[in-house]
Amino acid sequence: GKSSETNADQNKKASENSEPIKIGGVFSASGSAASLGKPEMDTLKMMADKVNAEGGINGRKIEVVAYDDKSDQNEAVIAIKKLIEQDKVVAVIGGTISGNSLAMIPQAEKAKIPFISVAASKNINKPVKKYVFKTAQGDDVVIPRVVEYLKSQNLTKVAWLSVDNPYGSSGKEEFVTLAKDAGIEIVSSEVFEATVNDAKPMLTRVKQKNPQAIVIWGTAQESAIVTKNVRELGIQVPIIESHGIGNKKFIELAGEAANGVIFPAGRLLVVDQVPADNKQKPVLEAYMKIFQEKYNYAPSTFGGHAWDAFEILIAAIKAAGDDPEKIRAAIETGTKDFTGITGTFNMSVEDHNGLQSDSLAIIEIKDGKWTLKDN
Amino acid sequence: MLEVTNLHTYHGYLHVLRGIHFSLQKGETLAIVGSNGAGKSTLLGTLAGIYAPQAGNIVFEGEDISELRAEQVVAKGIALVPERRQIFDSLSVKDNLILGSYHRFRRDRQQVLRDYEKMLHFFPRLQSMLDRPSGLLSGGEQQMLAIARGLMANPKLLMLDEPSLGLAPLIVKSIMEILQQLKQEFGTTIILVEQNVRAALGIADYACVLERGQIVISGAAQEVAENPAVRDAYLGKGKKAM
Amino acid sequence: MNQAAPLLEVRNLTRSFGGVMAVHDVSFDIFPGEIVAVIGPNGAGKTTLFNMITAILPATSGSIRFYGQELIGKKTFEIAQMGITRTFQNLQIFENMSVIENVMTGMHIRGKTGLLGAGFRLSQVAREERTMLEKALEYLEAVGMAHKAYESAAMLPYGNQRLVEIARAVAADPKLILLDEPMAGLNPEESRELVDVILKMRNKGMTFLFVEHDMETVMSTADRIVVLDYGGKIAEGTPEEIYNDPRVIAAYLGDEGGLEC
Amino acid sequence: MGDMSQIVQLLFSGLTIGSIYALIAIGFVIIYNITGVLNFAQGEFAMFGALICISLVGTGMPYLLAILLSIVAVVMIAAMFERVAIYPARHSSVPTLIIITIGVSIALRGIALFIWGTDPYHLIPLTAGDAFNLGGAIIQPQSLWAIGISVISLVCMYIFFEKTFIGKVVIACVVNRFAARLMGIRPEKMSLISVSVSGGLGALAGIIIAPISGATYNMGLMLGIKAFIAAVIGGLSNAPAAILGAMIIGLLEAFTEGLWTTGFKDAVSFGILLLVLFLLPNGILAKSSGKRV
Amino acid sequence: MKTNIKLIYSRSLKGPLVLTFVLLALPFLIPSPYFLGMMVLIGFYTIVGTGLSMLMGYAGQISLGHAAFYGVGAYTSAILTAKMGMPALAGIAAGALVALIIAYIVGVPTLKLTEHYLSLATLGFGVIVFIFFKQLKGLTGGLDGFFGIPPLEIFGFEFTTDFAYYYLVWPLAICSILFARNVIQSRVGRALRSIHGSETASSALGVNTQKYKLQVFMMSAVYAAVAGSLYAHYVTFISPQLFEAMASIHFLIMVIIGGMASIWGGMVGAAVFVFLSEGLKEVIPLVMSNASGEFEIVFFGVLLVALLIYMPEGLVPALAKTWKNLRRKKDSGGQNSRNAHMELEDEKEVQVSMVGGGER
Ligand SMILES: Nc1ncnc2c1ncn2[C@@H]1O[C@H](COP(=O)(O)OP(=O)(O)OP(=O)(O)O)[C@@H](O)[C@H]1O
Ligand SMILES: Nc1ncnc2c1ncn2[C@@H]1O[C@H](COP(=O)(O)OP(=O)(O)OP(=O)(O)O)[C@@H](O)[C@H]1O
Ligand SMILES: [Mg+2]
Ligand SMILES: [Mg+2]
Repeated sequence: GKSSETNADQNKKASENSEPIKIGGVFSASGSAASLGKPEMDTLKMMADKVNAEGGINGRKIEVVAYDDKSDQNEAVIAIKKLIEQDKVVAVIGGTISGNSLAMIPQAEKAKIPFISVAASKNINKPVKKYVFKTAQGDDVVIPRVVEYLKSQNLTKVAWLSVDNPYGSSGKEEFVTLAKDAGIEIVSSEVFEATVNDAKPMLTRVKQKNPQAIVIWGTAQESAIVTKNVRELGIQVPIIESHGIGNKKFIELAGEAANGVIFPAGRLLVVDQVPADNKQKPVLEAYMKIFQEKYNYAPSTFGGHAWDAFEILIAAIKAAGDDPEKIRAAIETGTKDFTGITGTFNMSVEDHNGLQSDSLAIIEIKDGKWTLKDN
Repeated sequence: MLEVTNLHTYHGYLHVLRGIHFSLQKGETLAIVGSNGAGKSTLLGTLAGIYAPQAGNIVFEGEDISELRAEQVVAKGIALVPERRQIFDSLSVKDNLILGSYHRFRRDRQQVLRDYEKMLHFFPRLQSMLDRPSGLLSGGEQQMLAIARGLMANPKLLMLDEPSLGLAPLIVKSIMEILQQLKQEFGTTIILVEQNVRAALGIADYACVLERGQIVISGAAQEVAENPAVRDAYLGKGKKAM
Repeated sequence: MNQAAPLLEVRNLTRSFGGVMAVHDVSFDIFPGEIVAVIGPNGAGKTTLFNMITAILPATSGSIRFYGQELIGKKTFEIAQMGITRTFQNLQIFENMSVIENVMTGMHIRGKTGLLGAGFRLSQVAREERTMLEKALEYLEAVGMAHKAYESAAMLPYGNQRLVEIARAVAADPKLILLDEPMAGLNPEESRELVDVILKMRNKGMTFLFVEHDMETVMSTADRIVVLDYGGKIAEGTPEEIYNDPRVIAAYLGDEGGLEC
Repeated sequence: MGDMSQIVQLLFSGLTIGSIYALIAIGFVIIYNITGVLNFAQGEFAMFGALICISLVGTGMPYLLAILLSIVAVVMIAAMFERVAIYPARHSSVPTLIIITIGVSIALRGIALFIWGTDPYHLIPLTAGDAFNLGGAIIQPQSLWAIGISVISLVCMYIFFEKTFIGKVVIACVVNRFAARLMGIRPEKMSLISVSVSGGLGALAGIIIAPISGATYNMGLMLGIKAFIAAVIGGLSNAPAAILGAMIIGLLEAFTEGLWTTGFKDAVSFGILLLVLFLLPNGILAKSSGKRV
Repeated sequence: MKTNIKLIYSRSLKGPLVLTFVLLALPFLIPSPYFLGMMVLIGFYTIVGTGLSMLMGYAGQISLGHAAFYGVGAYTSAILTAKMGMPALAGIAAGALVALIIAYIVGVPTLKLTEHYLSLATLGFGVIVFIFFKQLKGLTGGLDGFFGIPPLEIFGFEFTTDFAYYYLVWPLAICSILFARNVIQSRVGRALRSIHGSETASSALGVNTQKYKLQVFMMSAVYAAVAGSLYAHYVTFISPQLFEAMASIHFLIMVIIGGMASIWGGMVGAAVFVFLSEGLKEVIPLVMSNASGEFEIVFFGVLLVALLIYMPEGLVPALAKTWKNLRRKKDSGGQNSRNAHMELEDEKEVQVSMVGGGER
């Protein structure tokens, strides 16, 4: 507890000097998860610049100190320690992949610094940890949407394939429980590696079980290969995937096989198709525009998580000042009906994520394009 | 044909060759003797381009070769049968022999094959083991192979570092005969480092004694053999009762 | 000729390499305190014989007894611990050590220090190290290599490496030492000095079996000679007997005999 | 247990992946044979081959020309690698050399990351044609390409190493570099040639696998490790045996994955390999090392 | 002839004492918690590296799977303390014991292999253990990681700060180095090194090579396991990713950078490795603004290669040699010509003895 007290002391002093308020970031801007982490890092920097250009918070500038953990847990731990101990940040946003978020949590808890994770695993916020928040949809939010969809299509015998990492395994856990309640039978449950080259051997087993639909739970690259392999083996059943494929790369890699794939995702992907009366629409359009202008590539839902985290944090700082303890409390109690890129957040003591299934739309890939199937 | 002047070689800080001078004409044979660590192997290694001399010149057929590297020296027609045999132990006996002719293989393949037959004739022991990995041969068989491989280079100057090492007396004799034959038929110049001093002096024209990196005695083989110091140290004071 | 029980009994020892009989049905005895030479043409099976005695190669058949105990089936290090050490025709110097450490490794079986004892540096370890060092220097002195004790063994000239190997084998204080061509690479004078060393060791109670092609050394050193040819034993006897044996002359020494006396 | 069509399917999957491992493994063996170096950067050659080819095709260049150019480019990268990293370190110990190649692979991966980012890329298959049905199994034409090319490489390598003079010269360099020089052979030249050639083979492997599994900057790591395993099982100095080793791994992986489990796939493969190694401590097709005392 | 043990073994305590003193003072000289954190990490790696250098540099047995033992230590201690409520010290001891047993079981067949087959086998072992960490979800938490490892507590004192940990890890690291040095400079050490030199000759001299290889393998496994347990209690969260094959390779890199055949190599290598990777994070953005992680990767790779090309034996031996040469130069009053010569010689094949030949 000692270090956070000194932190707080110094921060108090800092506020008198009206020095910048430091916010930490740890993202996987390189390494295997870079396609997620890069836009997150860019978003955070962009947001800070925006706030500062508008005059900062209560006259104080925001300084973002962001480190790249290279998609490595060890690096992530070192980075957050550095942020807390050396850079003396008031809060940390980050943890692109679930594993890295989970690895950093003990450090944040120990130092009593608010940590807003942008990764999905439900283990991040369940059970609730005092200083840990999350802006990505966890499986507890996404899976119900998938199950709901399966039921609506009357697909009751499904094969479940998930990538062999925390993302895949927590999805599986959730799916297994919800599917049972919904009367969906899992006829085959398999994992594949994130580095998979050829999933056909595993799929031969799945094929023999004759599922009515296949759910593939992974991120763009590996999911694309599995999707392609499914079609190559001549399996023609509907394919439902995770929000992790919400990336143009998936369509490019899976080619023809991508057509017909259905997945739940944030509305950012189909912002042009979102009905005008949706209250998320203006936020999405704004993000799309300023990000594209600044970085010259389209933003992703992952960057959106960082956007939301930043907005939530800034709101808390505005309300509570630069004391980590107060910021934490402000996030917990003050985040009500906040409409961000990911969805509408309502945080509370019991819920440090605050998202509902309605934050997701069902999207179908048609002719290589995302089309809004069910808003 | 070969002229060595003021040759100095170091191993790290160790000054091993301390000013070697000698010269050889075509077709002559020089025997070098000396105690352990005198620098005999270092001398041959320097001539063959394995070690760089720090000072001095090696002029072979009018050309200074002291700056050349081992593989370039071979191309000039100088072959070394090194200490410790250094055969290619996972390659077959046959491959070892053929590799001996690397620098001329593409030029006269036919001649190489003829020479190959000749080697088998010289060393009949090797005939039955042509396809065996050469590392599995006995010590003496490997030594024969090393010598035969050296001969396959068909060099103008042949240097042998203790060729009789590990060989049975009969074979030693036949090697000395082969060297004699090379000298007569092809006028090969030979430098022979030997511990079997008697055998070496038997075929050499000239001999020298190397001590601590310097030539301390040199002259015609016969003269050297009669030098009392050499007799005492290298030829034995009268053999033990036999 | 020798009354005592044999130190080493070799019986019908055979080893083949895929059809080639490297050693074939060889039997002989060595008595305590003897110096026995094994000679024979190249490839006769001498080194293979040594390799079987020290269990570096398993024998195809036959038996080897040392102090009446069967060696076949034992491991190399056990045989060394029983009191047989050797040198190698293809030198096996520990190039990653200094000369003296090579010899101290030779004394391995005479020490007791184990991993934990060494790690915690118990008091007897220091004592053991000191005595080992002193003894090792003595052995080096015996072969005339003490002045190079602290040099790296890898850099020694060939002949010196042979001497270090011999000192290393002797340092184990074995009952029986096998030397594979100890004189190779030594000049006549150095060979004679080494012969003196061997004779001195014999007087201290060591027994020697050695392979050598230098007839002068063999004739002057050996009490008895075993002759191999094509893997089989073709003769055994005193130097004089062997020197005049027509089969040995034909197979090995050459028509004029080994030495031009 | 699986039916016939499943077995055929697994067989082809195994052979396809095995072929890709094989192409990289041959590169491994070639470099090992000539320089004595276990080149852990071998997989990066495949990665560069694939990514360069994809970029070239992306510019609208004809497919074949792109393949050719990308192989040439990788050969040049490999040659540079040899000059800059392998040649100056030729006297170092084995672990040092291994780490040097790991260092190079780290650097190469970083460069690729810089150029292509982390996004995966896709390459169209070598030939368009539809998949066909063989005993109930669906076979992609690209699989046949992979298998065919590795078989051809196998034959070439066998002839090269076992039947040609220059093949022997190349082996001589690693068996005894010192003696090789005494024969007039220039090990440095051989080393440059061999590293370049294996770079080319690696590139080819990358180009073949890209249509099957896509290409990313970090694809080389896993391919390199698998190829290393294949080469070692084969006995390291023997290219045909390395190909056999690669096929064994490919099939093992496919069958454990297809008939049993994915999670423990690598554990099973490695477990079996270790068992084999314990029984045959010098690799499956080990040649005698020619060492005795 | 005078015997002098100092000519072969430097047994002076001067070096270690000075080092210990400096290390003790360091937290006061550089009072940055972040720096302390780095140092604690280096301390863990030093322990692993020292064990590994015993195994590789001295006994000549390559291991590409040591992260597995690091992980075994970490998980054993984590499971016993977090799930079964055992005290941390007991957890650490149990971790060491489990590693010892695994090393024994794995070592018996594996250490019969040589060179590349050995490196493959150890790599395979590492991968298998990693997969078990990943798949035994009930015990390890699988890829989600293992939470809630209690901090280390000894006699009621809780090691929760970097400062406290620093003074726990470094004395331990120094002791482990001294222990290793004692082993090396003894009969056992010579037996190990002789196996590296020539296994045949070694056994012909009565060294039970299999036993010694096994012993040193087990010793290095215990070193790794202890460091792993300490690490687990330090960060309080572990996951299989930390013990992947790449982690083994990182250990290997540290040992080789430092110099695998030198007793201080593990420590120096660990320090260089950590500070290099951390330093690059500081330096690269200064040289190139908006450069991201990939530049660090490239530079790290390039530096690694350059370092090893110029110092193939590693830093410690290279520095020792430079120091010796400097002193020699001083003694012999500027004989530069010799040095020039040495460079010249470098061009050719100087070290004949290093070149594989039929004889060896
Ligand atoms: N590679 C090397 N590095 C350092 N010193 C060496 C090297 N090779 C030889 N020496 C040293 O050089 C000196 C001469 O060695 P050299 O091998 O030339 O002797 P030699 O006359 O051939 O002896 P021998 O009869 O034993 O073969 C020796 O003192 C030896 O220690
Ligand atoms: N591992 C092996 N594989 C095949 N053949 C072998 C093997 N070891 C030895 N031989 C053969 O067995 C025969 C005997 O070899 P050995 O080394 O015992 O001979 P030697 O009497 O020591 O000869 P030298 O005097 O030349 O050292 C030789 O023909 C040799 O080629
Ligand atoms: Mg010599
Ligand atoms: Mg022999």
